[in-house]
Amino acid sequence: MTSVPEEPLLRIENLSVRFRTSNGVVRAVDGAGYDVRRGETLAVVGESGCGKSVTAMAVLGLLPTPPAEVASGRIEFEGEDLLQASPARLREIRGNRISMIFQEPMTSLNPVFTVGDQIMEGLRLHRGLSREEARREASHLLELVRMPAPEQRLDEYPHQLSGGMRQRVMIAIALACRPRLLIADEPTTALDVTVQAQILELLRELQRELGMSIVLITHDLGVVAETAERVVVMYAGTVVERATALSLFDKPRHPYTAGLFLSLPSLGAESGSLRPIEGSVPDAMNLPSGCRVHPRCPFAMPVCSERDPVLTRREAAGEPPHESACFYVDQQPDADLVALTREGAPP
Amino acid sequence: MKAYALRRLLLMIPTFLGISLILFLILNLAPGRPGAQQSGDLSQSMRGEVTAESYKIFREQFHLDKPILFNTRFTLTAAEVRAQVAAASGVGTTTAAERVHAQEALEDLGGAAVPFLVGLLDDPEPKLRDAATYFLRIDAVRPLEDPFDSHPSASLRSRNLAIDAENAELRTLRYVSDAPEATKLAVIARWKSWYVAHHARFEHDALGKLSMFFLDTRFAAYWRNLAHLDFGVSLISREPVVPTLVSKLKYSLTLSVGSLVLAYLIAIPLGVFSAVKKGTRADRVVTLGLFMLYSLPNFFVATILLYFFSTGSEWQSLRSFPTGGWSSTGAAELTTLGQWRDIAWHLVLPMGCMTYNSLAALSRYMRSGLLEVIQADYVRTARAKGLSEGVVIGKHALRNGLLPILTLLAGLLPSILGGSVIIEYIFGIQGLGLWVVDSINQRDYNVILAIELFTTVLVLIGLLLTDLSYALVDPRIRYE
Amino acid sequence: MNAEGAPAVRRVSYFSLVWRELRRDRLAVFGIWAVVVLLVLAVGAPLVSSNQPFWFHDARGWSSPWLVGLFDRLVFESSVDIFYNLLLVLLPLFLLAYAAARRFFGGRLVRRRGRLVAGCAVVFSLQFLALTPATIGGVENPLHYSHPVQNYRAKLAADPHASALFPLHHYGYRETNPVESLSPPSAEHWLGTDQEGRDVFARMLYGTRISLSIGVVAVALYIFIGVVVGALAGYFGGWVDTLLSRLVEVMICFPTFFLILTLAALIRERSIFHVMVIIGITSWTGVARLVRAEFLKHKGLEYAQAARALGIPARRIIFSHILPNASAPVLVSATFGIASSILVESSLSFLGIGDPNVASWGETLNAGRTDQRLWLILAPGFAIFFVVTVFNLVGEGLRDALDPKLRK
Amino acid sequence: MSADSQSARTASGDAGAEPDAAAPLLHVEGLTKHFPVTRGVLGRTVGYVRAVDGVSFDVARGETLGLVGESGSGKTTVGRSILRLIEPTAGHVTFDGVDVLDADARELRRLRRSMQIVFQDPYSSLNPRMRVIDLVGEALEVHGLARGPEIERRVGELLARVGLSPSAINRYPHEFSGGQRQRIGVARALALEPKLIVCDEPVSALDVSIQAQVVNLLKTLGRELGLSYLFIAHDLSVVRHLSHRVAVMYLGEIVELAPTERLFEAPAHPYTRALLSAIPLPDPRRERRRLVLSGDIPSPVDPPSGCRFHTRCPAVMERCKSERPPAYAPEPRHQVRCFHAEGVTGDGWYPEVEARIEARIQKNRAETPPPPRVVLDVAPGGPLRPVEQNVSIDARRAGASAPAVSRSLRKKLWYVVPLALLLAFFGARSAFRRAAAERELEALAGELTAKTKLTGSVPASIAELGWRLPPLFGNHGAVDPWGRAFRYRLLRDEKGFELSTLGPDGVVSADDSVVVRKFR
Repeated sequence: MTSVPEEPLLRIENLSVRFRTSNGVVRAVDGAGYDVRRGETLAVVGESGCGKSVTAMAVLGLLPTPPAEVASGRIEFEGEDLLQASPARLREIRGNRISMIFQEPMTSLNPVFTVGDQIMEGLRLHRGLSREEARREASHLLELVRMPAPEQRLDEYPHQLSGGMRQRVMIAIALACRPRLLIADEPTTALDVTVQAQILELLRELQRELGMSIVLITHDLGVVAETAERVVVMYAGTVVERATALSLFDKPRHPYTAGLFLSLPSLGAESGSLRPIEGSVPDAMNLPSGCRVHPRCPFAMPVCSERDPVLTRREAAGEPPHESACFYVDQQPDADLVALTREGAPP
Repeated sequence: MKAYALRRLLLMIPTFLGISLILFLILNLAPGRPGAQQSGDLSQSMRGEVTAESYKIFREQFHLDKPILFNTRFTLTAAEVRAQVAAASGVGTTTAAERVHAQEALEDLGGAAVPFLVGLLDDPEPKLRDAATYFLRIDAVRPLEDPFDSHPSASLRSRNLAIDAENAELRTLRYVSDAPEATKLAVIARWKSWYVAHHARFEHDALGKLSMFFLDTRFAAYWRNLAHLDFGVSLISREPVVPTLVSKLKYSLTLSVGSLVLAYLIAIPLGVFSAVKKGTRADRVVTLGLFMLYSLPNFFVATILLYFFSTGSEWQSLRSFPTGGWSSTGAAELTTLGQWRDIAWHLVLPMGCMTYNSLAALSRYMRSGLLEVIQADYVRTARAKGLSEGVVIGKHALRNGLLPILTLLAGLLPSILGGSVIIEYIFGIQGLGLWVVDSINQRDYNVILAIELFTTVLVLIGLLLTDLSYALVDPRIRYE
Repeated sequence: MNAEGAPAVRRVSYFSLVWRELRRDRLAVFGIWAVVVLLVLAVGAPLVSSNQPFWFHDARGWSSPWLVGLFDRLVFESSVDIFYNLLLVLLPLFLLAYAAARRFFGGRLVRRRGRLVAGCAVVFSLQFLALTPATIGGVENPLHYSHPVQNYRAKLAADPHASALFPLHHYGYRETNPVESLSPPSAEHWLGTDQEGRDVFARMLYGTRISLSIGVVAVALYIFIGVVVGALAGYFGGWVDTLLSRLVEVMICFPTFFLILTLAALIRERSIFHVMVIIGITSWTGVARLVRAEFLKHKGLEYAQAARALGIPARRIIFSHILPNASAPVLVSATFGIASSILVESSLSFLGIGDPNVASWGETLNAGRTDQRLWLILAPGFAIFFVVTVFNLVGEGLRDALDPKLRK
Repeated sequence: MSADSQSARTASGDAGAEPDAAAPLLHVEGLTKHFPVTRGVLGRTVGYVRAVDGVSFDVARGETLGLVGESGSGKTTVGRSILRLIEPTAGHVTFDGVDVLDADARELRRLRRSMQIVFQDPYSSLNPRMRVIDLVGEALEVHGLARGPEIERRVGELLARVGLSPSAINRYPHEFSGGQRQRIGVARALALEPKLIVCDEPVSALDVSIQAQVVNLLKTLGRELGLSYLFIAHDLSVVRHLSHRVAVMYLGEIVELAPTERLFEAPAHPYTRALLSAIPLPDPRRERRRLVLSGDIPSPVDPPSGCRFHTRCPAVMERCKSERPPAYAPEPRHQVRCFHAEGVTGDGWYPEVEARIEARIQKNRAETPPPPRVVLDVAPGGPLRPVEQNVSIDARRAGASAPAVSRSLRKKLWYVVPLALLLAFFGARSAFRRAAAERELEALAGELTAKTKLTGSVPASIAELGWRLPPLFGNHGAVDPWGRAFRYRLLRDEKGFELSTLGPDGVVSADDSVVVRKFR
């Protein structure tokens, strides 16, 4: 890795996770890895089944071990490899040093316990607060996440709150012990656009106030552009591109990322007819050989199906790092993939 | 929450009415005549006057003489009665069965036939006259007013005395068929004079007819009894049904509710164990074992247990439990505590048979319910908070896992009460189950009716309690 | 631009998918095989044990009392037996005809195979319906020869140069022999005899017929009622739903066993068909609630809405769209239902309220209880346990195979 | 408006160059749908979910009308009501000159042939038990348009048209991917050659790359077959790509209806502006002034009075709270349901409306400053403490002081008290009965001792006495060795008064007080 002023908060290297199912082994994550720096928002983007959530769950050791199995890799958090950490140590970190919020606000809160109980649980476990202290702290937390009438909310049940409010409660639970890292797995996908804007705004403000790093997992490139400083693009269990948001959107260096941009009927650019990526997401049971994208890639070359591409640096000198794993770009580093894809350029 | 409970209570009433209606229909429309076995010797065999009358009283007592739904007796005509009397007295070619049938029909008519019978008194055909007087003696007699009332009021007692006196006097107005003509005419004259004195009782105005049409039927009598919870008297033991029912209730309830509670106490930990340890060998063993229990018929297990473990078994060492019954004979002089132990000692085998059956069903549902809940999102959130596996399963998953088990309780209640029949039959415990089997064999309708209504009410209450407890456990329902 | 992503493998129908899942569950496969064995035993019972020899040769020539006895009301009094005996004779013929038809028509049958199988099934059930009245009703014996039931064993012993071939176990299940009552298992009577001297092994064997018929017919009856009530209540909703749900609620409150007891006891001449009908009309509520819930769920799903949008009539939506999807849980509850119906029937006959002149296991068990004879307890007890376990195993396997996640 | 999208729009209309403005294919007038909410004992209707409240719009032949709005806006209900999959409460829907709502069953079936629907969820919109040939072909059979081999041919054709290989005919839905299933859904809709297809969020459940494939498919089919679409979605970028005109719905009402480019370039209604500004754009460089609405979407059970958006509208006026704004039409094909658009016409209307709204927003911000945000000390590890001790916070917290009996205790009392009462009742009752038994026993013992002296034969007297004893608790019905039914066993206590069967080893105590036998 390039010489970076200080150690990244979280470093995932060459992580592979397999699921043993009744009809075969599913290679959900195959040698993926990325870094998260302190106070930074990193976006992990990719279509369904690309392994973005599995990677995040592996960090906290939340993968159910009977079917799932971490085949290889290192997950270093503040100098400690979480994959080797004991279950007790992992439990100390979860909700305390690293917290996670999920996609479905409707089902992520326990319907039979009050909001207050569920917030206080984390506080009393990790910081040993008494019931009264925890209750006061919980009401402050609800104020922190801009919840109206926090005191009264503590005694309400999840089914009495709207989607946006429940997501705020989830954030309050996650931030109870001021974690260093918040992993948000598609936090706003299930919310309406106007409520999504509020939650994203809240996350940005909290990041400034609490100085924590955020890993934002999403499939919406708009959300990536608006919140993330750095972006990781994943496809079928592997990382195909890593870069800062600005350089990624200016000039994507991987055909798949370019294809994603072109399939977006975005508001800004004139629409014309879209140039979708052919075929459908590969079946995790029998993944294509070599570069996973090659069956759907207009730039595919024979070598693409034989060997696995390696993440190599593409940025000009002095620019922040921008890596992508593609043989075609190895040969034509300056090719404007977006324009070429749009005209249906020959490989 | 209150509205929810009130709504459930109100809903219970139509259900209860529906049940009693179905029961009434089953009991009355089923082939085989009510009280047949009991009165078998009375109706079919010799038709002596004494037996005929006691059979009539018996039928009146249990409203068996009234038509089922609508009483059209006031439309009777003299011709019809004459034909019945003719058939009953063997005039013309009538088979024995038809004669008996006619006799019963005439007895059923009761008061309604009296005016026409009196009319037949001076019929030219002598046989008809004799038959008319014979039937007059039976039909003119009025039944006492609720004879089994244990604390009769003074007025009731006096009325009954008057009825009894009149009946006694009427019973004397008879003569043997070959009696001299003079005594016959004397008796007929006295009947006529009696009728002249009391004919008002047999004429009915329009309103009287209307009320007879609806109220003087088995259906109406049934609902009237139901209204003030008077389940009448057992056809066999002549004892009022309700007190015996209450006394027997404690046996059946202990067995069924006791075994249900026991089953829950064992099934929940078992279900949690096999859900948490899913896939391991232990889980497979437990599931298979429970599966075997689920398929073992309870009467087979009971017989086997009795064969081997009861005092009657040949295996000396295994003799450790009584062969049945509720408590040993000399239990009276034990201390209260001693009695509890004695009863418990008697109940080990029966409770065992009752419990293992519902145990298997319960733990299977507990396991699948819990497995579903363990995959829920909020369990994952709980883990993400850093809670220990024990707290995650024990606090978060278990509480939600228990919800489906409650609804299962509602499903189990009817089958548990049913199940106790066999166990009581085998272990000879004098509970409701055994009583039902006996009364069914002897066609003791009042008892069958009372027990089924009672158990249905128990089940209804059970259902209501389950629903209310459901609302207690699950906040989402509380605010419905 | 066609996205031929789907594997061009042979046509995978929904049921073959379920079968593939089911085959993986060893216990369920054992269950299915056991059911097949039970069926064969039930149908072929006379082949194994009957007091009529296959053929009997004596001075007056050859005769086959066994074949004649099959349809002689004096030998097999209950019409269930007559039906199974018919099955014993007609089934081989039917299988031969089917095999020949397949070979003769050959390939072209692929598309119409479904219709062919359905056709045979219809013909076959017509047979059953046509014959039931004949067997239950008046017609003594369709083959019209009836010579009195003779004790061929005695005749054989008496006449030195007569010869006969007896089935393996030469005792009928209804043959009483007070002399040998309550004798323990012996070479003669493999499982001993009950208090009236009847052979217990024969009763166990013929008992499979009773259990299977009770299970299948009672379940078929209450599945039919349950599905109709559930479908109407679920699909139409409104007052239809409230009315039917009240009815279901009323029926559920009954302690079913009490109700069955009452109905069974009130019928004077109880026959096995009465027991079937009684169990049928008292236990349909479970299926009704199940089907109603499925219909409520599926009615709202988008494929049902799409069908309505296509102008497909309600009748067709109910029966050809929603019902197949709702049939999975019904199938599962049917298999469990067969097991519980058998349990109920044997409890009834245990209490002495079943059909007296039929070889019901419950009755033998009760005899075992009163006379405290171990083999009289173990034999029927184990038989009931085995049959009930087998059906429960199949039910359990089916439920896992038909798991909703498969239907995705 | 760049040339490219302009050409795209006209291109899409080549079946009819401009959407035929003459007679609209579909005319919807005052469409309303209220779902009754029942509660209480008899399930009385206590209120209505006013999902759709007076929606009116037209769809011309070959035109695609986009219908956008957030959850609870009623857009799905509008789609389903037009096809009478849901029976609307009021309003008129005329399709191709035929009144849909009053159509009887036969007429409705004929209408079904020309109006079809494509659903959102690829997995639940296809019957898992039917093969593709039945899924797509059944409609042909039911309407008698084809039979036997003819169906197979037509279905093969339809599959090819939506980009699937004809060999898919005999396959089951579970053998296809999400995108392919949506294509089957489209093929099914095309089977009866409809004129209008209601697309209810057809691509929301798909991945971005697959989404684009289906969007292109719908667009080309619309152009080739001259279809009209009612395209319902919450993702505005997809709607912009396909629709000629767009209607924005909020809580059951259409707040703005305009040609696509006009709406996206010049949104007149404050809600549309907020909606457009809330959509994240995939362009990190564009810094856009964000109009973030406060609060959540109100519940449709009791929508706010007057203009339904007034509770969240930054440019709210007094009038908005009480009066319901009509649909003004500052431009022929542009409707805005907002008082700010009142009385403006002519081509310069938009800047005028924009200025009014902007002025109002500033005025509101000045008049009601947003509530002071609580700034908390978030030092890691330490407890959260409000940094500025400003009055409003403490006042608010002081006001809501802890209730007299803390809530959890109150929850416990709920079942502790009745339990205590129950125990007290039984305790008292048994104590009372014990005392009565004691008194009774004292009197009887005296009488018995006297009698023993007289008759000298203990058993007879006890038996005789036993008969009169009160029915105290303890069990009855034991038969004593002498065959006499001895009915009662009285209560025992330290004095050893226990009158019961005189067993063989029973003895009457020397001092004639009746001590029969200590308990075993």
